[in-house]
Amino acid sequence: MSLTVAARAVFVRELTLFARRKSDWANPLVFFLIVCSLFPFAIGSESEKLKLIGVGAVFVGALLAAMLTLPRLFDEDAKDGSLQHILLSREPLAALILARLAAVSVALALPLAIATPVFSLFYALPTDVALTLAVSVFIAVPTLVLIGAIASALLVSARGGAILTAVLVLPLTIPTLIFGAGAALKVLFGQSPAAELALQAAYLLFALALCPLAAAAALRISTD
Amino acid sequence: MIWESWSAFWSMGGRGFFVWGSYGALAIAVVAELIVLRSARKRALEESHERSDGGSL
Amino acid sequence: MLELNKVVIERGGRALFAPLSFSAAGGVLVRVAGVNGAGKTTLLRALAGLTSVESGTIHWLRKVSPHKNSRTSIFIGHSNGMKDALTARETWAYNEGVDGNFVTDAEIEAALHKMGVASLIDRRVGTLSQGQKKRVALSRLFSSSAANAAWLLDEPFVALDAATQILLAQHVSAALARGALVVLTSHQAIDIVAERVLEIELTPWKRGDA
Amino acid sequence: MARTEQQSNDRFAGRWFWRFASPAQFYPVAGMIEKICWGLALVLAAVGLYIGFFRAPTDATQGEVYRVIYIHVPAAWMAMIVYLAMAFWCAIGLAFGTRLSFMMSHALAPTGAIMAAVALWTGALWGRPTWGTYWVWDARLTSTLILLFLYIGYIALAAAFDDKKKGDRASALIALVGAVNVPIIYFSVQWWNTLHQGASVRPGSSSMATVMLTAMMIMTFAFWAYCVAVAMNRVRTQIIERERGAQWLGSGKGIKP
Repeated sequence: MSLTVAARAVFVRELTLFARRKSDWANPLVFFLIVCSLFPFAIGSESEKLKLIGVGAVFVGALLAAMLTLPRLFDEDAKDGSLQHILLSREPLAALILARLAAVSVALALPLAIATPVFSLFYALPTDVALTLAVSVFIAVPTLVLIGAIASALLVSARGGAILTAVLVLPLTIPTLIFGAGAALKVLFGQSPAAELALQAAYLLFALALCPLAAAAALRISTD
Repeated sequence: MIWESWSAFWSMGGRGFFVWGSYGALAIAVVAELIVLRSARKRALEESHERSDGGSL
Repeated sequence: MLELNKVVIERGGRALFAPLSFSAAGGVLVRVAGVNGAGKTTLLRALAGLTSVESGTIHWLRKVSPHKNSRTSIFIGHSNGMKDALTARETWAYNEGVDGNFVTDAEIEAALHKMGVASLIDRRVGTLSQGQKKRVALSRLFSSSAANAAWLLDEPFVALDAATQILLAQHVSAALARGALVVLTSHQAIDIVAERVLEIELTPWKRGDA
Repeated sequence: MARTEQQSNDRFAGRWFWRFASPAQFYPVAGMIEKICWGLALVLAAVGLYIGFFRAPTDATQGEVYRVIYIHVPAAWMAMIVYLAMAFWCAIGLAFGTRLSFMMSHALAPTGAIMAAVALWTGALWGRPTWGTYWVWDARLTSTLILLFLYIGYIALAAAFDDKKKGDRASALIALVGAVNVPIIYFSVQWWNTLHQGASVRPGSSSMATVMLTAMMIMTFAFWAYCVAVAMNRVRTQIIERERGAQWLGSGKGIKP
């Protein structure tokens, strides 16, 4: 029983912080918008060329936007000392981290996924492609948050910051990138995205199983 | 010995640049690594001597 | 009851202080003294379980407390460990909730009242002054889960005005009187009424201190 | 708190013996292994290259440029094997906390990264005459590229910590997370590759004459011996550096250079 109380406390706190601090989810959205709008300037505006680039540009834009919140995960709490509460809690650290990452994922994946079809308009993507892309972004963001949590936990007391987090995290998100963007490309070519979405979801579940444990171990290591 | 002459060997059937470019890169990597290894070892030894004859903390 | 046996803590490959051994029962005020950087804060963090020791042992021997999930020790560090965007009430709910304890509003108000900041319960922590933040942080000492906990206070009197320092000193004396163990680091000479005081001096590590 | 309830340090006491005994004792052993492997590497490389260049015939389709395979494939294989060895030592280090294991993984990482880089470089130089472009998004080349990223991540993370002990364990954890992900990355790159290009011509997949194969195998062992020798050398250097720290803690064990 007390674990549900603890998990709920962490979840509620995270969502309250997101609600109170608009910039936590607004910044990633603005960044996502800007990244999506950059490519047409580089590629030219004929819709045929843009359509092909669009899927990759939008998906990578969403991934990078989600990367912005990773430093905020543990670094900030370590600096203002509030990290000690989860470290000292009697409840398993991995469960508390999972509750926290769930809240961050929901608060981040929703706005980004909703924005995806809108920003896809830059690339004249057909609606079914844009909607598939929204689904794959909705799966990709939690995956990235889960993997990013490990790097962010490791870097709590290290120099390096955002760049090093990206170096550690992005290679590990390649599977979700391949399957996520692949799903939308399949729809673009009129095929069913089922296989790709299933594989992407499988990778998310794999991350869901392992990352909280690894992040808990990482926190124990870096805050020791 | 399947090469008629040394020049045929170096030209590698016209692909000498690519073959020797690859082997050259490997050679450079190995030599560079050896140099780094030796200098790291020398520095560690010097510091360790400094530390042990330095004595007092 | 706390027992340390030849404890050595390393930071960046260097031992912070000479191997430390002492034991202190409930009701004892342990004053940890040492120059800046001697490792006072790190020692407290190790007692709280936030840091592991390089060698030696730290034993907390606790009589079984009636309250199921009560804490062994409660650590109030330099940084208050509170989020500016949350209110005092929400901070309290989180701090206790994370440990699995459900806390009532009445309990929060009572604890805040002890430090004289009950009126700030719904104010965002970000809008409070340093002194007020410290007092909200210190109010956690009076949570039901910390009833039998040892107090680990790192520079608690910093940022407090004179009246509040006296108030806190009285609370510490009261805690000692009811048998709680208090471990305190402070540069300020605040006299706290206590029957048994244990002065611990953290001396730098010297070669050969195996 | 469970952690402080009995924070007796048997976990640390148990390690006390390991930490001070094994690095100092391992030092001469590493020296011996290193010497043997240097000899092995030189001999095997000489034999392998001789057979590769002077015994193996010209390839029917690719002419002479295929001879790059004698270093391209061994380098790619070693990049993978060294990463697995690194992850193995990281797991041992995290499980038992012995510093020697972390020294081994730190010793292996740079060599593994070089192997991956050499594999990519030689792959590019081979690709140019064969497929007309320096970079081919072939499944194995791409996976080696990602492996290089994992190496860089490990090395960068190890360097980001002032506290060596923390750096060891943090980099060990990211190496393990990477190792767990390698098969998934290989699979997803494979899937992605067949999605876009269909089965591209694999370097070296054309049926190879046995003499070419033997040359390549000999070169692989030469590379393996080289990696072990370099790793042993780095471990010895680290032992000197870190044991200096141990002397300072009063372990009193003299280290002969």
